[in-house]
Amino acid sequence: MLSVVNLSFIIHNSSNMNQLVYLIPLLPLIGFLVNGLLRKSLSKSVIAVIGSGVILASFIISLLLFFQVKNSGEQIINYFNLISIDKLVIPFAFQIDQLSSLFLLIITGIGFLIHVYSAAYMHEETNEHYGRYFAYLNLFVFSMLLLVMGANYVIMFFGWEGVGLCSYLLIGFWFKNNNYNYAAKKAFIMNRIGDLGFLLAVFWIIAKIGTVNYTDVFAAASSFSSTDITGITILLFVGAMGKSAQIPLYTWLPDAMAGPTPVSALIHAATMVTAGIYMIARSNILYSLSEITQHLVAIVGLATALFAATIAIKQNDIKKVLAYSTVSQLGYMFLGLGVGAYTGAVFHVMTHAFFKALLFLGAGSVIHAMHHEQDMRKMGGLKKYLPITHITFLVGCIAISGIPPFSGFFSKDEILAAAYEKNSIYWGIGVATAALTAFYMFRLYATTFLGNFRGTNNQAQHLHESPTAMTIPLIVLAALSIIGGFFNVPEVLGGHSSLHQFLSPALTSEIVHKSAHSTEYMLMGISVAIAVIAIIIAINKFSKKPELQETHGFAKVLENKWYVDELYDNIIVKPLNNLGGFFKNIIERKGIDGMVNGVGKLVNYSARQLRLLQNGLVGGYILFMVLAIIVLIYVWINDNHILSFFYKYF
Amino acid sequence: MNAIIFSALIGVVMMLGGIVIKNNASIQSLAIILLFILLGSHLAEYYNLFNIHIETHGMLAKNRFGMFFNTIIISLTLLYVLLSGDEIAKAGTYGAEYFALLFFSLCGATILSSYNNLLMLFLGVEIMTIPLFVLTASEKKNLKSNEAGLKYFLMGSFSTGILLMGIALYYGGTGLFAIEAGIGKNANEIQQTLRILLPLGLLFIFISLAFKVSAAPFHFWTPDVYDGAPSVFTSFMATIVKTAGFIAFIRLFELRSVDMSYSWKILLPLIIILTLLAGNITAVFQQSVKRMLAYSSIAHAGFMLFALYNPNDFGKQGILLYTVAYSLATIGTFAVLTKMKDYTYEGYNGLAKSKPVLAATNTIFLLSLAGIPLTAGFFAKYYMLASALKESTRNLWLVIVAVLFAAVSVYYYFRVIQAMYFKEGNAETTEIKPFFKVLLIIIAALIIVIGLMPSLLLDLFYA
Amino acid sequence: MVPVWLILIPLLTGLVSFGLQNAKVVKAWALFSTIISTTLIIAGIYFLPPSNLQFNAVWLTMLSSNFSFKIDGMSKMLCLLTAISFLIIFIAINKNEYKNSKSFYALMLLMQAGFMGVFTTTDALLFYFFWELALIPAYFLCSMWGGEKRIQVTFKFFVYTFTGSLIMLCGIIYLYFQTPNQTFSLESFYNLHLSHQQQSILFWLFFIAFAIKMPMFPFHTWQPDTYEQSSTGVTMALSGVMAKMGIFAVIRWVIPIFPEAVNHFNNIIIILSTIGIVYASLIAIKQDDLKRMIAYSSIAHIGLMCAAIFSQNNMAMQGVLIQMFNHGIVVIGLWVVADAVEQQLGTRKLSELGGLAQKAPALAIFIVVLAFANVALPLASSFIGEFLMLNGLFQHNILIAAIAGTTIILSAVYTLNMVQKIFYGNTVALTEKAVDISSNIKTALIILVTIIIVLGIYPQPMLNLVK
Amino acid sequence: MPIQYYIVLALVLFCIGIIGVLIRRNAIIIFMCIELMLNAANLLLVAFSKMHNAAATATNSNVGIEGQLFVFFIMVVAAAEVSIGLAIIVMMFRNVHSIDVNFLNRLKN
Amino acid sequence: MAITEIIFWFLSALAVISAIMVVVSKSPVHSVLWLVTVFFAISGHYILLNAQFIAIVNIIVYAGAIMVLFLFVLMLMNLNKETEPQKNLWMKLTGVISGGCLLIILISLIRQATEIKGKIAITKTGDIGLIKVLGKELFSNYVVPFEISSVLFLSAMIGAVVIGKKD
Repeated sequence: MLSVVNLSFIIHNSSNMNQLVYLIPLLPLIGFLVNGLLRKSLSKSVIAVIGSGVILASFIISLLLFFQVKNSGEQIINYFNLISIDKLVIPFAFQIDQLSSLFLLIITGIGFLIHVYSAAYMHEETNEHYGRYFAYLNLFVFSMLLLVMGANYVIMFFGWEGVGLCSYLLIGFWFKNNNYNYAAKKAFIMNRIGDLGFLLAVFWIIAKIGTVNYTDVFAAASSFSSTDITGITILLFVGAMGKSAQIPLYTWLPDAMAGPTPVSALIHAATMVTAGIYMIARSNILYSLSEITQHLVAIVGLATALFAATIAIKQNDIKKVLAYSTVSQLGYMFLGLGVGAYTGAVFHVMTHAFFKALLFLGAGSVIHAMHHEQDMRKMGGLKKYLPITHITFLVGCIAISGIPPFSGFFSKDEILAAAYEKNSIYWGIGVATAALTAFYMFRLYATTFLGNFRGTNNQAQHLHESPTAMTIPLIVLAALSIIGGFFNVPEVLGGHSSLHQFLSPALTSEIVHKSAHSTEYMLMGISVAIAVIAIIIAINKFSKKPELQETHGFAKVLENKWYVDELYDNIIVKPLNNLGGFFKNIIERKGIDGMVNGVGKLVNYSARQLRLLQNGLVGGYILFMVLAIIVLIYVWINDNHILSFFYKYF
Repeated sequence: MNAIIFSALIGVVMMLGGIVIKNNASIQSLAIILLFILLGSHLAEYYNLFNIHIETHGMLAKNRFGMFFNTIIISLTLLYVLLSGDEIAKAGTYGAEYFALLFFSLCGATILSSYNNLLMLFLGVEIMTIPLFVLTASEKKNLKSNEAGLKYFLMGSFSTGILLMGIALYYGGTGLFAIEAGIGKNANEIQQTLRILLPLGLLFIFISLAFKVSAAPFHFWTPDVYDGAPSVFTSFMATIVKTAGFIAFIRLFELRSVDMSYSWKILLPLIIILTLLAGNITAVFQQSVKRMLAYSSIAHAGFMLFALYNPNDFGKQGILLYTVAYSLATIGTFAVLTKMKDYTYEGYNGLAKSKPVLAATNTIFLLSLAGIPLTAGFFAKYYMLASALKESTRNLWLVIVAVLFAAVSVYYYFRVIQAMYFKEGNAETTEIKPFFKVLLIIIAALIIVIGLMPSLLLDLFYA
Repeated sequence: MVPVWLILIPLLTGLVSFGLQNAKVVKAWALFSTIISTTLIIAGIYFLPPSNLQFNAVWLTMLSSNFSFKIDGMSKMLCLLTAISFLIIFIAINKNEYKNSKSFYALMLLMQAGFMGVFTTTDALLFYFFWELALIPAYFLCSMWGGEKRIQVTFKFFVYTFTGSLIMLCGIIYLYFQTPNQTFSLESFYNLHLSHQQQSILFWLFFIAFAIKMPMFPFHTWQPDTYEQSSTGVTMALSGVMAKMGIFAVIRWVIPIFPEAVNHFNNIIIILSTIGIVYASLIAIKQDDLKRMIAYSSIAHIGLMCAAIFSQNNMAMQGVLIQMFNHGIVVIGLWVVADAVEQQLGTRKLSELGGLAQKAPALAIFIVVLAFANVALPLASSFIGEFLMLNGLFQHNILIAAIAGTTIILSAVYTLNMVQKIFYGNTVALTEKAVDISSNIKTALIILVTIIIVLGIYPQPMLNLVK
Repeated sequence: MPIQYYIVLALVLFCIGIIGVLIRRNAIIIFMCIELMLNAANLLLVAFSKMHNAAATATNSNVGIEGQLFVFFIMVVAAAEVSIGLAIIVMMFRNVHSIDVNFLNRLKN
Repeated sequence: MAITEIIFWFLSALAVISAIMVVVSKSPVHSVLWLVTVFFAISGHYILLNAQFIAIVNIIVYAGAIMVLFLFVLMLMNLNKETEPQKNLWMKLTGVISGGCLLIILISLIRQATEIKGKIAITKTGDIGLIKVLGKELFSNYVVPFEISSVLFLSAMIGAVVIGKKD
């Protein structure tokens, strides 16, 4: 199961690239600072150039780095010690290996495209907000790079939280709308729940081996007890659940669509949400050691995939469909991780980044054209108005549906194949989900682009193709969606699994494909066939006559997302709120404050009682004196007993 | 001896001076001059410059502790007269007589600091209190003053009766009135014969003296008398007279503590707690600042009893420090009080605005009474608590109880501060002379200086 | 001599300010004083030879109590915090008008002297002195300036904390008589060999005083009321510095002197603190009053520090040490914002506010940074502290760490709620006419935010300082 | 006579005095009861003085003399006290035309 | 039974009964007269104890001067008849019971004391109570208190004047 990771290739001075590594995150940070601080004085075009330029620069460096890693393997670059207490030393260090360099490319590459797209998409904003937007985006890229490049869990956590922050800021970008703010807050808080799991896992690791560096942790992994390994991996997985929107922490992602569409494309489809996958892939050595966690990951992933897919079928908001589709695809990736197909999962991250970014940007283009109308029941027949968008969107749909030879097919197939190896039920559900995916994607496609236009006249007059700054990224991404799969053509189809080969130093060697080629062909055939059938049904059903009427019964449950939000509200949010109210009004006021005030009241009360002794009558006073004399004499006689009694207790 | 003789003499001079001088201001000046003479003669004896020696046949004993105490109370009286002289002179038509009575009372106090015989104790107590009966009742048209005078007189006489019964029993037990009597009796004898008379006598004397220093449950006279008496005399009673009572107490009981240690371990803590309880808790309820101060004086008696309970170094130094700290602050607050037109808390509302100096100094006095650090009152309390813990760590519980009551005391002292500083209103006062303010500032400064460096005072004691 | 000057400068300047008449002069004078203090402590830490950090002189020979001061790592940090806090406070409230401002600034400076004394002295009696010296000005400050109910509320605060410190005094005297040659020096207290029973009693005598000061659940009730009612400038000092006195004192006076009792009672205290974290956080969520919300948030954070101390883990201890500083800085920042809002709009009710970000974008940026510092987001200084503390707690008990860890979730809930309600959404009538913050507040916030971020990225200097 | 007799007699008189103080309201009678208490003490002192004198007969015939001198001083003081006390009572009577101690209780609480 | 014992018991009974009458008499004047009786009885005891000086002083000062002063005051106030409102019965009972308790507890204590067992107070003989002896002692060893008591008298005098004088 386990093969020792090749750690020894830390090559010093082999290349001047090492000195440039820090530039990758630094450039976006500079972009953030410049755009953030000078947003009022810079013109929009300057802002856009700076914003996109820094990402492009990072991308170029990443590309150079990628090739270097391909040749010379992994490097760890230490900068300074973040924390150094006793034996606990947490360096600020970057680890550049195959896995991270791949992610670097995805992040900076797609990031760059989306920056370019945004330059046009956000053009209506005022200067100030425009600058703010790019600043946030740059900050996001910076955090994401930190997350990926970090050489230990703490640096990863820095990035991990940083992307959460940016996600919060960007979802709530239009802060005048309180619904958006709620969505932003929800996203952040749900992420935080996961973060707690992550943190606890980190503590656990520190407790066991006193360091958090990947290399040390993985080297020591075999010495962990099974409880430790299970605990750590499950807690890490909780972190991943939050970030990558898995059951039960997925509800924030669809709401996160409140942000500007390019943000959805970048953060909530292509990069941030895959942080969980990256993290688990990064920790694959730990996961491979825990059977239980692996099953858990697979089951949660699969359940999320299926669950989200069912919801997506009945959504009418174009971005919501894509959001649930994202959740569903992320579930797929976790299935891959759970069944040990780490490369498959990473591969799917990559292809998914291409086509989901494409789909979102396409949707953005549609929304842009429709003047911020997102309900697809009011669209239709956009094919002729938005030709480029239409074509690229179609490419995206095909890719996500897993139709060969588009990229989605290859990555999905790899996961499904691995799932089949592990458990054929996994595979069955996976295929069913794939069919659902194909169905709702083409429902989306058909409703939006086919049939007749159903919007207002005003909208109809202004329908137009988006500017080039928006279409170029679409085209590039469409191209990538088409060819992306060829990076890792499985052997059964005559390829070399080149991605697999490339990543193998960073990831544990996976299950050897035991199945015969014939079985694999059959599996592919079945999944493709089902997908194609689903597509045909969807196009037939929705191109002419989309559902405009009210839904009933089960459909309504689906449309309302299985009422999960309401459920959470009722079993978690409200009880906690009530508990807070109970604490605030009862315990705090009546209980604790009441106790303190009670002491004061007691003093006051006894003062009122004691003063009654002071009745102003000489006879009374003397009576007290006489009584006191009697008592004193009595006490004085019995001093022995009283004193011994006291000494017993004091 | 100088202090006793001169204080009696200046009383006589004052009395006779009253015949000649009718002008209040002159009487006041005469009183101040006489007090300076008294202080000078006492210091002369203190530094062995000039001493009228009289053979007392063991009735009085010259001792450093008492001498030092005399210095303190004479200085305090001087300060008191300087501050409140005009009020005394105004109290009635007999300014000179009042001064004479005060000086006679002071004479009693000086006797109490050096008596060596129960007869002198008895005489000292009487000489000290009889003028006070008169002073308390001195506002003849004021029913409150009458009532206070009568109550004080009846209860004071009652306690004298108890004292005498105690002395009689003591005499029965020892055959002597000297306070050293009975010390050094060998332990066997004590065990063989059950000796009742001496301890019983001491218990009665204790009760009587507890009455004088207003320790609970013999404190009932205190609030009524302090409240009813003219404020200016209350100030004298609450400070000089009360502390003299403590000195008398300590003189007697520090010698006796060996014999009676066993029972005192219960009785004194019991009395201390009752006193703290009665003083602090009842003070909380009061609406009049004057009456509150009366209860607060009971509460302070509770703390001063610590010195009696633990007559070690800390206790003895502490009681001196306490005397000074408590008296300075009390004289100060009473001086301010006498200037107020309304003695209730509301009467103080907004004093900080109209009379900032009065308010500020009064705040320092109150802080000192509450035992807040940086004021003399803190070290006074500190020494008392330390004396208890030095004696035995078993006393920890008593110390904790005491500090809890000290915390309660903050409640009523700070009500005055609140009224002065934080409440709106225009506190009305009678006319205030600049000299009065200067004196208040000096007292406040003294309190702070002692609060920072108590050794300045205590080193004198050991020098 | 550095510690002595640190105390004397504010003390003397404070006394002088009582005599100044012009409000502007007083403000400048106070600012001048804190600038000197800040310079002095920075010089003391980094430039002057270490011998300057100690001072000894005879005070009370017969009690063998000495004017002895020593600035060690923890003191360095807390003195720095005190100096910087007061600097920032004076900058931030520069434009506020106080009636009788000379007294206000004088009392503030006296309080600063008290803080400095508490943090530097190594003599128990002197410690008690300064402990109270810090309290008395606070009493006057809170009673004289502030909200409607300030007098009662402050009085409760005063009596509560005063009672606690008196009980501590009993403990100090007790220890004094236990030392072989009867002294108050910290050193000799450390060398005491107390029986288990003695430790258990004395531990509580000391701890209750400190728990009230921090304040720790369930001794906290004075705190929200006082913070709410007192004038914000004072609140900054109370929560930024005074609350740290409790934590500091536990570390310096309780943990080393009563090791057995600490071992014996640590679970009780950890559990109480943990309950306090959740409890205070949930109440904070329900608060509509901005200042009360920050107050409860502060209780929650302090609870975590207290739990971490008693987890008796070195990493947690380091976390507590730097978190004292960081929390001080962050919470002062929050108060500055609260003050800016209240001064301008006259309300602290979250429900009455909204959309301020449109009118005061600069303030909005600062509050976002501060909010994320308050929720201990990485790259903000508080993260390292909370990370180390939770880590220490985890090593102590996994379950406790998990429950205490909910603070990172709950704090996000109330902090973001606050940010959203004040700054986001559409403007309401009240915020319609609002303008952005004045330059002095901006300066204060810039300093704070810079500290937060610099220490968030590179906390090691601070860790080295307290080592 | 055995000394106990005197002690008991003195204590009985003393307690009767106390009871009188407790149950009467007339200020003068209360004062008289206090005088009774003083006299009880006087009697006891004289008795003790004779007791001590008896115990030390041969050696020093003056033993016990101080007890009787003390009684003399008590009488001196009592006389002084009476003058003041009666003056206060008379003054009060002038103001309120009553010497009932319960009549005056403005001062309480 | 020797004559001294008879006299002792008679005087004791007289003193106690008169004392009780002082307390219970309704008329203040009667109380005064009963008190005078008590003083005479006590003086009798003094004579029995051969303390002649004290006995005489007791009669002259107490029974003579002080009691006459009391009577004067009573007459002055015209309080010779019963004017005192009845005290609450419960108060009286409490007073009697507490006074009785004190007596019982004191006497029971004295009964336990072994130090006074067999000790007697000499009656009829002894010269320490003689005026000559006392006078010598008073003006030699006790001159200081004697002088000091003059201060007491001075203050009492001033006090009486201050209070008694009408203004």
